[in-house]
Amino acid sequence: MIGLGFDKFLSRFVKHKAAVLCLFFVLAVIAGGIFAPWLAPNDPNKIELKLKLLGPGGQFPLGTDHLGRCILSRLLYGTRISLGSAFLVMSFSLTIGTAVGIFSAYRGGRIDNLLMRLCDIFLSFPSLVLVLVIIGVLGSGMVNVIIGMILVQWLWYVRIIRSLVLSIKERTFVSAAKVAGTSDMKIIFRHILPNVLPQLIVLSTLDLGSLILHFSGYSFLGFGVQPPTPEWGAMIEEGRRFIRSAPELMFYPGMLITLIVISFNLIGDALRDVLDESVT
Amino acid sequence: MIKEKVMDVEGLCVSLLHRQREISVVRDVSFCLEEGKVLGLIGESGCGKSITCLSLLGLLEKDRWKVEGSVRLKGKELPYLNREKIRRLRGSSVAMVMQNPISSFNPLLTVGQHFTETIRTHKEVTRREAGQIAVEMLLKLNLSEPEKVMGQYPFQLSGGMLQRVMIAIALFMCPHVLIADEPTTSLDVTVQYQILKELAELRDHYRTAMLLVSHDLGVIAQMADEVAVMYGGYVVEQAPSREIFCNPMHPYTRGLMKSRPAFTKDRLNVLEGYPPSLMKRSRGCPFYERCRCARKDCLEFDMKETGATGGHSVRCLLYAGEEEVKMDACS
Amino acid sequence: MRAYIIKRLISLVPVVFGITILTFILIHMVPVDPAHAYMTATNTPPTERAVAAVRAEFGLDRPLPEQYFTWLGKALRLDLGKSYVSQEPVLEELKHSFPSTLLLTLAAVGWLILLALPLGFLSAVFKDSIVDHLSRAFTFVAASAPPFWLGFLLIELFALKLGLLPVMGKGSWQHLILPSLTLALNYAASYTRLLRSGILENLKQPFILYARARGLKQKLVIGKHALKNALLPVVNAFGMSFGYMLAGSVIVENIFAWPGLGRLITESIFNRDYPMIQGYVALMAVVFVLSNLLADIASAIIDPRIRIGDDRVGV
Amino acid sequence: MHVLEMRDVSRKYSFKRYFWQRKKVIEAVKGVTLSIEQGTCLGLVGESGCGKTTLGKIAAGIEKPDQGEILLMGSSMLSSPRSQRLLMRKELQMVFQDCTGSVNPRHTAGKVIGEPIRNFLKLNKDEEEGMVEKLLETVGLNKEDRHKYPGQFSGGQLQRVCIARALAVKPMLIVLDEPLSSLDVSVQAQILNLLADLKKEYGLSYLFISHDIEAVYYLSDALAVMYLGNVVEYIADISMFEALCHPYAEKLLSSVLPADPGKIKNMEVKNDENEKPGTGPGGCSYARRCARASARCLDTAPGLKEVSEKHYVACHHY
Repeated sequence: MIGLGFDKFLSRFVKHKAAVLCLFFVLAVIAGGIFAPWLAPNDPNKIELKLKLLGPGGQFPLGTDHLGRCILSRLLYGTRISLGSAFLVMSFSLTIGTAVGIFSAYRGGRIDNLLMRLCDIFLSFPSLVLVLVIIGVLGSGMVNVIIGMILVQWLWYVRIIRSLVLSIKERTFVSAAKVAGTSDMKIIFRHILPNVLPQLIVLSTLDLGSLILHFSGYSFLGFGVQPPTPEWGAMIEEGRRFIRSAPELMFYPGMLITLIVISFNLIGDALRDVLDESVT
Repeated sequence: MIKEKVMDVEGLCVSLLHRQREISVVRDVSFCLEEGKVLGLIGESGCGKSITCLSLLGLLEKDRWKVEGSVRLKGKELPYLNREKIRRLRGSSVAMVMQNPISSFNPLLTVGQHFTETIRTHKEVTRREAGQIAVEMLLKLNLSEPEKVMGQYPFQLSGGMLQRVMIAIALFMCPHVLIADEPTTSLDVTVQYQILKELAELRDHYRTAMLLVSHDLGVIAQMADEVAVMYGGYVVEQAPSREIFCNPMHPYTRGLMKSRPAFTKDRLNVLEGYPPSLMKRSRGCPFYERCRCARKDCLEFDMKETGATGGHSVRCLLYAGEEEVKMDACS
Repeated sequence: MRAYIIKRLISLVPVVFGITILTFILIHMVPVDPAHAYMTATNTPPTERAVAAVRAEFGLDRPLPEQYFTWLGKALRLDLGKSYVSQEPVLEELKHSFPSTLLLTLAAVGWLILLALPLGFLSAVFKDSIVDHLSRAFTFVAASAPPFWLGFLLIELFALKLGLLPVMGKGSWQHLILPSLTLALNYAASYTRLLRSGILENLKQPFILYARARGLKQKLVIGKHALKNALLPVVNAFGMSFGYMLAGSVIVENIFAWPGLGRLITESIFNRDYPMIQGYVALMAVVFVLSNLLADIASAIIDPRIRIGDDRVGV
Repeated sequence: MHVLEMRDVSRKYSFKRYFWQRKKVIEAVKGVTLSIEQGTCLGLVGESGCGKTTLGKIAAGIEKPDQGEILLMGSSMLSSPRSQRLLMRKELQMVFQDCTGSVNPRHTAGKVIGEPIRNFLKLNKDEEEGMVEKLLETVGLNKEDRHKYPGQFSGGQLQRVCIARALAVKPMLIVLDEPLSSLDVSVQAQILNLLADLKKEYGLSYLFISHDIEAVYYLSDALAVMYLGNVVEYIADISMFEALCHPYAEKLLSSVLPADPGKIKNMEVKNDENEKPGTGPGGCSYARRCARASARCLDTAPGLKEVSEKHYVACHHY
């Protein structure tokens, strides 16, 4: 359907060494998150004041934080929330945005216009503030942050997908399909979607990176995850007071976020090159 | 009096460096441009005619293209390796007119700015003087209000108008050589004739030698004194214009002449097959698959010039042998 | 040109109203009654009678649209009501802390221009050279690292280890360097990439080939033709980014204890201080709309097609 | 019997790039009345911006005209019930100008050609495959090309795939919108021959739109010349070609450069530019460029008048 055999896709993707490396790294982190209960050496929330601020080694591979909790275990469990929420927000906004974007772009007319005005209002407004307002209204907590982000992000997808669909809708093979008697619905699924999908995959991969950053930003401000649940942004916030004595408290989660986001960006760029080539 | 040779191209070979492979695009092309004369270069897509123009101007980047062979302008070898020297020649001694005028102008600058920046690159003049030179030059192209045109942006002018400005920019330094890469292809038929007429008049006035590239036989017949036919990177046939139209020798030239529906109703005698793509360069004669009188040894043919009688050279095995050539076999 | 600006202004008015209406609805969708929020903020006992009194005082019992229009009427006369927490008029609070946030954002814009323009330009001109690889590494890290984490790294390095710059707080211009850099790093990375790909894309265009064919110097070909075209998307994107940076200062102010709007809005959100939130959002909307307008005007100056419009219509 | 009749068709485009700019209204097609006989080819000649492509799209039913009526075999395309319109859709196919753009890059050639078959004819899988293979051979490609993607074809081959797609459901009329202009000279000749053979073999009728008069002369039986949105001259029989007398038609003919150095043209040329479409005043749209323009031409637009049997001209001088 994508017009490119999966094996051809793989053979081209392998050429991008960096992207393959990042892919393994991302998969490793995801696996760490999923199998956290088995992999994590200790219980992430068990407080042992005696053992606070231990260096790495021994029972605590990465040492302990100011409450004696094992950093490595908290990082592994934190993956579930940080990555999980980013995936959740991305997938929800992607599906809603794609559905609305494709139909409004293809149908055109008043609905399309109305939607664009709505997009203008939402998107010409800093998402951070809107999410803050929503959190302020619904109260902090992870679910509210996710809802807040979805409310803002799906419109970003609508605008992007609408422009993609419009560019394809103008192309001659769509009118050729009309002449050949294909119904609107079939045109959307058989002609427009396959040509939009590649760019969509690239966009959502790149978007994942920025969502992780935003999400950790909110929990850093204390709106997202409430202590003691482990989350990368929150861990950086907790570690900020010990910047002099135990800088690694902040270093590990920050570095992990950076590496994950770099990986998503690299994979996104590589996908863009591979999927573009497929057409020429 | 013999015409003085302005530009002499000997054995020009250009190859594209693509993924550690060298794909030869222009192969052993030789021709010379005489003062006040027009050499017409005919060819279809992928035959290397545009690349030939760009290589003469030294516009091919060194890391992606390999250019060999000698190109002499007024007896002096063109310094392609010295970027600064060749840049100074471009636009002053060797000028170019592009195919699609609308996309050749920067949409954010006015037409006048394009003209004056070129003038000020080649002449030490103030902005005002450059403006005057430009207006005088545009008047030569019988443009009604040059000042108004100078102040307008490219998207406000029609293709024909922009092409006239391009010709003015090309000829204001009285260059020795003018290279025109399909100047009228993107214009309407009615405008095409006017542009060609003005180009011919101005060229006569400035005595410039001209290389006119086109895929339209009508334009070549109208303008060219000498004609070269390119196919698969080679100049397969070269002769004075009247000679090549009356008795084309190479099978490709003959096929090309017949495939134009010049107000006839009877079935066209068609060249089967498709022009070879740039990437797939086979051994021997590139016209082998499409040629009706192709023979086994055409594949080994090293494309040397064969029959060269009285300025009419051709590269085809048909004319290498002694025996009488059977014209009808491949007409 | 003037007509264009006026029309553009008119078109932005509905956007501002849209945003304020949106916030108003959001606030009033809340399960918690604003009166209770006020009571808790001023920790007076929420007795039946006191709540009714507060509702009457703030006019909360009247239907929602009416409340919005009263708020709007007063807002147009710059009276944004009183903050629950500090009892000060919202406008004063905003007036007090907005300048320092604006200063921070403008300094960040300064960093942006200082970093993104040269880096983007050089990495495009010297493609695949050392400069290009270095700038790409910088853009990847700066674009991917969480801004607040970067902030702490900067503090660790410049303030604590080297002791060159003050750690936090507002004072002389040295205090401004680190926070504005932290705020700008993320955007500097994406603008470097945007400018670089813009220039490289434009270098493939036919008008660059024609410029070279006319014998123009390489400096002119890239510096004038390619750069000017590449700046168009950068200016357009900047209209949006200025607003995002202004909002993004919330985090940076939190790290560097910078007395700006950021801290004000975080506290008012914790305390459910609705008039303050509403005022903040209105201010942000106006600033956002103005920065978009400036970006549009700048792109109209650069691109005549926006200013004059396409005369030659391809049928 | 007319296959297709267009009565007083007109179409306007209101164009506004940015909402703050003045609304520009372009009259692409102004009151065109044309009809195509069964089994014949009507050539439509004109320069860029004369509205011939828009007229082609209206004829093919992709665009709706603002005014006017289109009849396919006598029944109206616009006002008849949905079910009947679907049947009409089958009888009217189109071949487009940029062959690479008119084929979905992610579908194989077989799927492209099979699309109309799947929509109109209820065939099972291998019947459809057989038909696609037969079609590929009739347009001069080989059977195995079915599995190739558009990226693996040359321009000429892609245009043959498009012709096969148009031919698949045996339509009564095929609209050919500049089918040759993106192809090489030698390939153009092949496509012209192919179209001529198909017309004879299947008794097809064509609406052949092009700016290349020589190609139109070769394929068409009747000819209409368009300028800035209206038909300025129409001859029902191509053999009356020499009788073309409208000033614009003459200019178009004289601008064609013969491929013969013996007949080099030396015409006196007024430096006139084809104006921007849709800006003409009330009178004849060609008035400002016409050498013989009189006062009457400037104020009243001439209608199409029958000058002689099967020959109509829109000019005050005839």
